Amino acid sequence: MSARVRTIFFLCSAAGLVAIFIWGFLDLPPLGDYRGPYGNAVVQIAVYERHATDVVNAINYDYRAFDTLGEEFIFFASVLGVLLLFRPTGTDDKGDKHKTKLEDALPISDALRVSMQAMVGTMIVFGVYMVTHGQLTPGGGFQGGVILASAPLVVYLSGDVKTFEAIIASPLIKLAECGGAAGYAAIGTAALLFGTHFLTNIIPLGTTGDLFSSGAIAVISAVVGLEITGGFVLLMKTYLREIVEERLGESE
Amino acid sequence: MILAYLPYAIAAWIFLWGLYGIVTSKNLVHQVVCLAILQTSTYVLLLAIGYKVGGTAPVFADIPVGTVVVDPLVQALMLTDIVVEATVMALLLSMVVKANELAGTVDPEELRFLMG
Amino acid sequence: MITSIIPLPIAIPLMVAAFISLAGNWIGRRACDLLASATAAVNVWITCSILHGVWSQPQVYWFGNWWPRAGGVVLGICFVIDTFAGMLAVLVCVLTLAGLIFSWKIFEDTENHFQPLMLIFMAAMCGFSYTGDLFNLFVFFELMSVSAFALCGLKTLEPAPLQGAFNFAIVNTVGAFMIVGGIGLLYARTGALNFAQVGRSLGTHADALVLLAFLLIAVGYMVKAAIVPFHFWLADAHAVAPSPVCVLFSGVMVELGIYAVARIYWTIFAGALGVHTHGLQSIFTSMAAITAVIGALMCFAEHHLKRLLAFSTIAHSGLMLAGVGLLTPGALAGFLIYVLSHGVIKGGLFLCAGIVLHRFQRIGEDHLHGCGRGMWFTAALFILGAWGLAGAPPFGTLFGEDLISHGAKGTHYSWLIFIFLFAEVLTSAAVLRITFRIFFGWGEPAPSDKSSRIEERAETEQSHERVPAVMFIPAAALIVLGITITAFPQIRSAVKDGAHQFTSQSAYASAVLENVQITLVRSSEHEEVSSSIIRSVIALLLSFLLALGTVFREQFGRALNFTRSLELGNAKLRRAHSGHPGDYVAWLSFGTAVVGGSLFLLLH
Amino acid sequence: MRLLEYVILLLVGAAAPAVVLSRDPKAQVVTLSFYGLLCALMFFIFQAPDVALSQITIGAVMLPLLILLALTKMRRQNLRREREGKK
Repeated sequence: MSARVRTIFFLCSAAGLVAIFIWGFLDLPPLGDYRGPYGNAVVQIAVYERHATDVVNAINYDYRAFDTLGEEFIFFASVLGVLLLFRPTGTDDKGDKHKTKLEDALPISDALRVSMQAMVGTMIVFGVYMVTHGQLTPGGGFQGGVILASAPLVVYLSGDVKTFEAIIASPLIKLAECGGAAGYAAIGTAALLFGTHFLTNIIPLGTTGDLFSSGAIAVISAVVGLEITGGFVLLMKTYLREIVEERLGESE
Repeated sequence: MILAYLPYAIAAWIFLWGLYGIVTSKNLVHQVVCLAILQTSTYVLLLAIGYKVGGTAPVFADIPVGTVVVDPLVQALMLTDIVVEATVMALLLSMVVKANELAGTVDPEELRFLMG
Repeated sequence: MITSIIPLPIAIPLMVAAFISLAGNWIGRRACDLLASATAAVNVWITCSILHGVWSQPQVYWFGNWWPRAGGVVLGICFVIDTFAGMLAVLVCVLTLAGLIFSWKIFEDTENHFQPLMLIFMAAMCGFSYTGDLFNLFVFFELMSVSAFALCGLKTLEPAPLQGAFNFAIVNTVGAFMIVGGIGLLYARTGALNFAQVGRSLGTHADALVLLAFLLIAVGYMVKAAIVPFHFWLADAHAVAPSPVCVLFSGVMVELGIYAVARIYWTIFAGALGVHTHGLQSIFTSMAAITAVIGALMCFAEHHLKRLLAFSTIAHSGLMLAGVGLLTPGALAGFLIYVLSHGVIKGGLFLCAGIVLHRFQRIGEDHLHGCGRGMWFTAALFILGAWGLAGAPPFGTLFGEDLISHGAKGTHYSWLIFIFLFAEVLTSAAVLRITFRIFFGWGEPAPSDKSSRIEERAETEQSHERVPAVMFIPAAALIVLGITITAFPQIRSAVKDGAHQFTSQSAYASAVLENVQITLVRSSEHEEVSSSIIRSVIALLLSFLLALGTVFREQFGRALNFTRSLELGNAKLRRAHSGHPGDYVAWLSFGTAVVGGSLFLLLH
Repeated sequence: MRLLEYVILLLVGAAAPAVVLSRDPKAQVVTLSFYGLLCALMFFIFQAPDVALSQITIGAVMLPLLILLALTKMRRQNLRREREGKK
């Protein structure tokens, strides 16, 4: 189809879709009129049953933890896919040139550098707080993990390339990603060994509102945080590595 | 009363714009972004479905149990949805970058390796 | 059976995948291959024991021990495993095992990312078959899709695989978002996500909202099922994906899309849409017929081996949609039997195509003319595969097609039988045609074809003199399995009983929500396949004649000129498969609008 | 309070076409990031702080960043190709 035919073809179909949508949506309950039993039931009992104050995370990491297991592996598979697509093909020379080029790349002022380095600390504290307080306040392994993962990037932007390289080259990153993913599945399987169902919360629930409360929710939040941190750092590493290689190719 | 259906209309509106963007796109990166826009229509829909008049956030850290809160389940679903979005986008973008490296273009009109 | 093995087919592959991904470089390529194949083999064993456990009594498994609350409110997620789900999971694991073994000798440069992705893919498809929860179904759908996208773009040395994977990902992701929308609408109405609970609270009342939800969810899964006009991605993805991955795509992933439509319909919408059975039947069967015809025509017009097989999958997926869309238990049983036997046969054929690619580094029929002389065993597999695609005895497809045709006669859709015959003759003849040309070197070379020049960079470094045993054995084993399936009439009777229970919404709901044991209705239908045998023999004869006529058309002159136009295909139809993701999404919206329009017109 | 809900919905509704219609990917990164922030604001207003946090980190930061990295990479690829073409 030519571009014009395609647009016209689409607009005609879209007109049909609009009619169908209007027809169907008019039967929806109006905004603010939530009736369903699921939400009403879970907000009544989640705090008592799970000793978690953030009900969203109680659902995510306990009532429907199996969904989140799938979700974490969607992320894991996607990182694997990116690594697979960007796998080095042929021979490429890496080495000391690498570092100098990275440093050349980012001429920034000292003031900016210092403030960015200060930011890294804040980010790490904030990220860890989020990962560990998922059961209590908004946030959790996923959100905290993304914040933690952006800390190395800020290190890179601040020009501290040595630290950045040390972070991204570390096997710990891969370990965090794979360990986090496998850990989630292992927590689920551990429940089987205790004679109960997969992903049952078998860890003592503690006192509501405490840091170490709500049992497996906190543990799962932590492993998810590990996996997400590792995964996003791997993603950025993959993207940045190719940019560096391109840059090397350019200078030669 | 018609205002109470506004969020659903916005969801359908964003959905159709996303589709329009994908259909008319001349750049694969643009197409991927349009897919991300398309996805936000599901956020708006889910958010509106779980909303309760006068409800607060379903976090009982500072409020007593029994307060009227909005539905937490749709929020859990949206969290999953956001992760899915981020990961699919990362994968799609890497495909685009790789395609550009090999084919030298990101215009779908020029990428015609699969026909007939 | 101990119930605690139920989550293992998902948990074990996921953990092993994470381990291989972490330690792959230390333990080496061979160890990774062995570990992955062993995991798949263990999964075959576990899913078989699960199937054995649910043979007479479906099992419900509640994750996190969250049983339904009083009043039938479900907070957790459950697996509901019946014979249908159990058999599909076994098929998934068997095909993955075959694919993994086949891949031992190829992919030298994938840095051990291939095996974990295959394992995740397998776990996702097992979970997809087992689950009893709307959103969990979507999560496994996405897990399946993401690993499939990555596997599809595996060969990154040329642009075509990336384009194929990109088209695949765009179209399927749009479909996935439609599913989320549909789930949201159902949740707005019922406040539940569990199939049984949603179905029960929908009751028997169908308004526009329920129809829209059904439309969005059904279209979303039909995108995966490659039903025309949502099928465009499939040929692109299959043409470029590595052969062991194609086995999973064609053998079971596409079929799972149709299975999801069936599952959703029978557990959620059957009550609400029950009064409109006739309208639904006509919508489903017309889509099925169009899919079968277009798939078959395109299949015969292709000269790229894998694209040809991909279009044959589209044609057969039309046939399978008819099995579901006739909305009778008998046809549904036919659907499952057809899926099982088609899955192994098509899987075997794709592995054979992989063998050809491994030997000659080429995949276009026109380049390969006469190349395969002497590869008699592979040629035999191709012919057997074509035999199976025609639905002829002794292959299991015969029984599947017989049941579907029987259902079509019973519901006054007898014309479907001719569509089936047409699709089977053309797809089977296409496979025979390539066999005659490539392995026997008969007739003239095929007309050269633009699409057959999609340069398949081979999966191995150079062409090979011999076919390794690890490639030949899985291919042969799969084809032989397609025959062995017929040797066990117990399977067929279990499927028929299972179909009765699959289609009983109330029994399903009380099994899930009240933990009531389902008593299986023993169906007393006798197998009467003699009329089908006659028809299938005719189909086989016709396809042999058509293939021979195409190959030798020069010798026979004008009378066979129609084979040339069949072989070249309809130019407009072929141009519609443009490889442009914008076109595909435009077709997707068009299809949604048309299906939605007819749903609303016929049911209101 | 209700007014605020409608205003933010309309803003998101207006921003979506703006992102779609900014055809140049570089400009689109900016609009997308802004759109992501608007969405996060909408989640806050509709009492979904968990989702809002995810949206800020993903929709407004990570995704635009990934797109920027991808664009940089592609620009370098094209530059190199041009130079090789000249040789």
